[in-house]
Amino acid sequence: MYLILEAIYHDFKKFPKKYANFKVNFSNITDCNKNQKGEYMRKLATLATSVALLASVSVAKEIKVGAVMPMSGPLAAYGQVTYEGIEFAHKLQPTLKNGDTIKLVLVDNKGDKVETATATTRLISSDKVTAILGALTSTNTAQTIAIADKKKIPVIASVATNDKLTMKRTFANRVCFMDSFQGEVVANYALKDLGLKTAVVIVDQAQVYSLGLAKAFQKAFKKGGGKIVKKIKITSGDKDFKAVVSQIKSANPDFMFLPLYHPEASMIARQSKQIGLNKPMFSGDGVANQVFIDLGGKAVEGYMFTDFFDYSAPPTQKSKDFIAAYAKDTGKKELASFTALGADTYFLLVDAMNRCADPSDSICVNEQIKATKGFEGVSGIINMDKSGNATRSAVIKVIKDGKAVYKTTVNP
Amino acid sequence: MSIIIRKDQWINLAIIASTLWFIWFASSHFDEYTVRILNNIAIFTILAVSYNLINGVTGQFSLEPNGFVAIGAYVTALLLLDGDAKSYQFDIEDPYPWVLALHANFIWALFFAGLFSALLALTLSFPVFRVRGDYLAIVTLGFGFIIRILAINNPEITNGSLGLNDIPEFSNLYWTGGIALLAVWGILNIVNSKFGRAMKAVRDDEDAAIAMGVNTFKIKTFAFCTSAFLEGVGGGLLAALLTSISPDLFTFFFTFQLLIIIVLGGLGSTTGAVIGTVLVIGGAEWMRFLDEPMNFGFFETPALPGMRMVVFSVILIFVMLFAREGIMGKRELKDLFKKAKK
Amino acid sequence: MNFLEFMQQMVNGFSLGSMYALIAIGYTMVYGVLRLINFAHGDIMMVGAFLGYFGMAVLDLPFVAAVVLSVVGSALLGMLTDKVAYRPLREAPKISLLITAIGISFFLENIFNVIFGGTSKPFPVPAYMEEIVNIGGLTLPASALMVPAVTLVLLGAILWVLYKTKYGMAIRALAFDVNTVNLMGIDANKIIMIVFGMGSALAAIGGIFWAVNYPSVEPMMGVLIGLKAFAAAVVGGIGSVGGAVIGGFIIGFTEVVVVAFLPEYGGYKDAFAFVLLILVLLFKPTGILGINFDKSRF
Amino acid sequence: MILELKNVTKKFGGVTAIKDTTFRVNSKEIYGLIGPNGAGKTTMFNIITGNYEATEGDIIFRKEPLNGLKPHAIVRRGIARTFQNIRLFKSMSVMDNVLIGFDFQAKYTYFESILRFPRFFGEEKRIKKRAMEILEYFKIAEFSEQKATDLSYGQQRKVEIARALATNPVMLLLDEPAAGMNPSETEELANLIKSARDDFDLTILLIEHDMKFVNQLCDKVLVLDYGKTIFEGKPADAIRDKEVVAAYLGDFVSHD
Repeated sequence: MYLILEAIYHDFKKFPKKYANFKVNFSNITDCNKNQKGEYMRKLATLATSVALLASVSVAKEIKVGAVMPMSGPLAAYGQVTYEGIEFAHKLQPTLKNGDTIKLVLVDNKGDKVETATATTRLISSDKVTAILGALTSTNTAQTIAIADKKKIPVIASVATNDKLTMKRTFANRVCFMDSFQGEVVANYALKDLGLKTAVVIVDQAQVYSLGLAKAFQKAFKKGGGKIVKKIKITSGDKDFKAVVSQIKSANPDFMFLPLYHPEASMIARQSKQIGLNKPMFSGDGVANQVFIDLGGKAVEGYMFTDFFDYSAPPTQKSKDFIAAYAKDTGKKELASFTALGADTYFLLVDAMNRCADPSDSICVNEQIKATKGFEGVSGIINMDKSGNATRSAVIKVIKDGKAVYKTTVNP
Repeated sequence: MSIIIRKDQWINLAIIASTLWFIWFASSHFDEYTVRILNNIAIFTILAVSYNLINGVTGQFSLEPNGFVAIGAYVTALLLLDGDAKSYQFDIEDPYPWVLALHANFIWALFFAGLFSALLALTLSFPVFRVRGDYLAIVTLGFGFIIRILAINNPEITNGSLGLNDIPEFSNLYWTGGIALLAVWGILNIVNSKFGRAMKAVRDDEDAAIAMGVNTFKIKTFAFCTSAFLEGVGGGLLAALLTSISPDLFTFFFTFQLLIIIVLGGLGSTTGAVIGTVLVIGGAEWMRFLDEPMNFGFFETPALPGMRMVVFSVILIFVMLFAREGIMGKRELKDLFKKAKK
Repeated sequence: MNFLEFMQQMVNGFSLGSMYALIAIGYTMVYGVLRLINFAHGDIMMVGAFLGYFGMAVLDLPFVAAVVLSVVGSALLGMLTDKVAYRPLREAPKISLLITAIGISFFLENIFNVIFGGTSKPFPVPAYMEEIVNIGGLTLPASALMVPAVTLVLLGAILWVLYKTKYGMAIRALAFDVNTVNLMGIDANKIIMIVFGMGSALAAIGGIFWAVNYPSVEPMMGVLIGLKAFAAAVVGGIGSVGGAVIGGFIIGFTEVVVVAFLPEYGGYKDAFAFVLLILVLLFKPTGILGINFDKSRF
Repeated sequence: MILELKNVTKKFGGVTAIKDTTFRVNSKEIYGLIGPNGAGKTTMFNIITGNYEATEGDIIFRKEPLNGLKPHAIVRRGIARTFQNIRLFKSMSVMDNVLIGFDFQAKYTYFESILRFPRFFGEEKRIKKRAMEILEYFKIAEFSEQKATDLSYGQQRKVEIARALATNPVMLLLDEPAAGMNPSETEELANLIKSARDDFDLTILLIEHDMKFVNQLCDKVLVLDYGKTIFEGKPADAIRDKEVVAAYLGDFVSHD
């Protein structure tokens, strides 16, 4: 029994040790420092740090950054698009200001929690990464954060929008906006700009994203004087919404708010048109992709949604450059929002690392991430706050002639 | 009972002692990544040996583990989290007052996790074992599905698809390994008793078993409830290991993985289930290379995410077609040594 | 809720029910001859839908040709799974068969996931099927009428084959006793193959209908539909083709009724099929038109 | 009298498998149930053992009705059976096969077996000893650790009978015990059944085609044809009965 286990243990050992690991682990020493272990330790730490600084001037180090992404399984499509951004950003900027190189370590989590936990632990304990990017969905990101927070390793989430994610956590950060902001944007835009006063909300019970967005929207819409005439619960994977759209038709709202992902939203749009329900429809960033337009066909003409970013209206110089480089490299001009946000997690991390004396000091990196102000990202200007949330603008798009067209930008 | 310890008891004691020593050695010497994988192996050992009891030993094909593991995980999580931690988490709906009031220590939480699962199994066994065999598969598959739907649609209890976070991290190798050891011991004790013999008889020929006076309904129900109990406990350990659970963890993939484990190890062999767990849980980490681009020297394949799952299903089919008995067949590790002596 | 709306829902239920029925027939026939819950059946349906998509979107075939491609391809695939995965296990314990069935199901899902990717593909629905028909105030897409109509025609054809042809008789006989079939001078394996072919062809049509009504195809689409169709087959009485159709309509109508009249329970829509299944097992284990296999086997 | 069937009728759908049959088996008797194929003999067994429920009529065993009892409960009242085609537990050893017969006689609970209470060891020891005695009686003790299905056909028959005896029955139902055996094996089996009756205090009800075997063994026979009783009495008389001969001849003509 023991022999078998030991054999397997060695097998695992080989795995992360592919790359020579000559980095001193400073986070431990700073740890001691924080814990007030006495004058002696503090002195030692200072000594070690200064030695490290000297070393960093003379020899460029390799700093590892982990990425946990669903590259297979049901979420693979989103994971791949996001990682593309991280990877490309790394390609553009593989070194830090002080000459240290960054090594990306990607681990697939299959979109599964157990694997996310294993992957995160591996990145921290075997690969000794300084920071972790990703985990995509809110539930898996929560899993990554739960482990990383205890180990004092900063996590930067790209698209996990759930409000609760960063609460009570020190090492959790994100570059996307929160559900509550997006919900407000839609509610205010519908009320003030479009003058729509009554709404039906369709919420996907199985998606954290949908629940959070629906809640935020309802709150903001009611506050602004609007009225929710009906709230309908669905579950992702549903295809048949004939009964749902019939109900909406009889409720006769000014517009429909569908905080859903593209498969369900497109089916609802199609089936609404079939029974002659032609009310304006509005979604969040869950439908911000070409597949939605392909699936919806003619039925999604005039469909509106919020997004982080639009490649046709690059918000910063950095996005212009990134899009140009991306187009040159891949031949694709259309940069997906998820790719842009993936890239921003990386750029933001590098920016924070550059401001640290020792870029592999996780605690300093985390502090610097939270201190980021006015950062020019690919997806727009990002301001981070103390709790690790990003304050940033949203764009509103409308589908016209089978294309998502930029309509306006909403600033917080 | 005599003081003199028989030879096979010495061997058992030696196995237990070396396992305990290994647990101690691993938790003090290995890095956290390895320890986490060992934790996963221990938890999946509990699940695999109990799943094997109903599927392999009793021959009743069921697809329930994801359901009972989910129940165990939720019960444990709700009992371990205190009122404050809960009321702060619930985001979709306000929790019921009784949900906030639930609280227990780790041992009781695990016990109730198992008990709750076992009681549900008992309820299910009435419709299912009224008719023979096959329906169990589809009903249990549906059951796992219903559990997920319930977890999603009752945010007052489960916090919906957001799941429960910040569960105190009680699980460590001593807990998981210790309970795995107990589970394997208990299951082997069942298998080597009149109940185990009756379970195998039900698998081999149910009519003949009835003709021997075996109450097959009772035997099947025993096996099913025992499985459910341990799966509930395993779910509880998993929740306290991950510290965060949500409905998307308990999909059919979970069950599928266990099915591969017990088929590979040898349906009906408890030690086979243990070996299967080590191979599959360990191997899944090792097989990560399948998802990555492969270089055969003269030709490079592109990255094929998901290839791992294809390979897993092919392994399952091949084992069934060409090596139906799996690694251990229906034998136990002990039997191999017996043969070797002859 | 007015009468018109009620009628609208009934049409929806009828259309949904006939799709379940088409898929349930395959389950019930395979169960009849092999006593096997063919877990891969739902995925054969998915393959059918994908072949239809492939025919139209990639090969640029007209709709009817794509349907033929899909039906023939799925039937061959169904027979192939029998030959490769089930036939070598005829004498093996039933549990081995069930496990290979799960294996095949998982294999099909994952191989399509690797080849086509996990994202939904838009199914190119022919324009005439999307046309809105107006009957006495009811607005319906043409497909909502075509699906039940084609189902009824196919059902007639199946019943004719089962009751009027030599092979149909053999299929029915096989449901009771393998020996009788051998006495009739027919190879039981051939009959089983025909059953797989027929069942898979119907599943393919069900899959295409599904894709026409909800125009997206993805590798996991067969899982839930397949499970519900099996539940339908059990509710109707497994082994009975008529029962499968009745069961399909019951499940279809239940779902529509739940969402339409009890919207607060909409989240439980998918669970109803299984609750119904458990209730049937409790009170009438053989289903509505069921055959008691336990006794006939003894 | 130990077993009595009163006006038993069994219908499957429209087919009447057994029609209004009445007979009595006395204590310690070897009673034969004969008749051509499809006469309803095995159906009769299945009614007695509770696998089928009689459409009409009563089954009285030791003065108590068996109607409505579950098959395993009937075994526990003292009726054991063997099967026409041997049905041993194929993954289990000869010993374990026989031990299954002691299932309801070993007095320990599920929890006692999980936690290995002393009672578990005591009971296991007791039933293993008894099982060994039965195996020795049938002279198959030397195979006790072998897989049951690895034994020769004749020995498998013995294991099956031994297994049935392990349930400690008052009455034993044998379904074509001599089928597929050569004359010398048949001879041995007949002697074994006879001595077992005496040594285990059994009443035996058996189905058999081999008339020589029946003649040698049975005290009394019941001849069935298409579910109807056509004769009851001494086996020697049965062979001379016109109706019986007609039924059998018809059977020979149509089947063999």
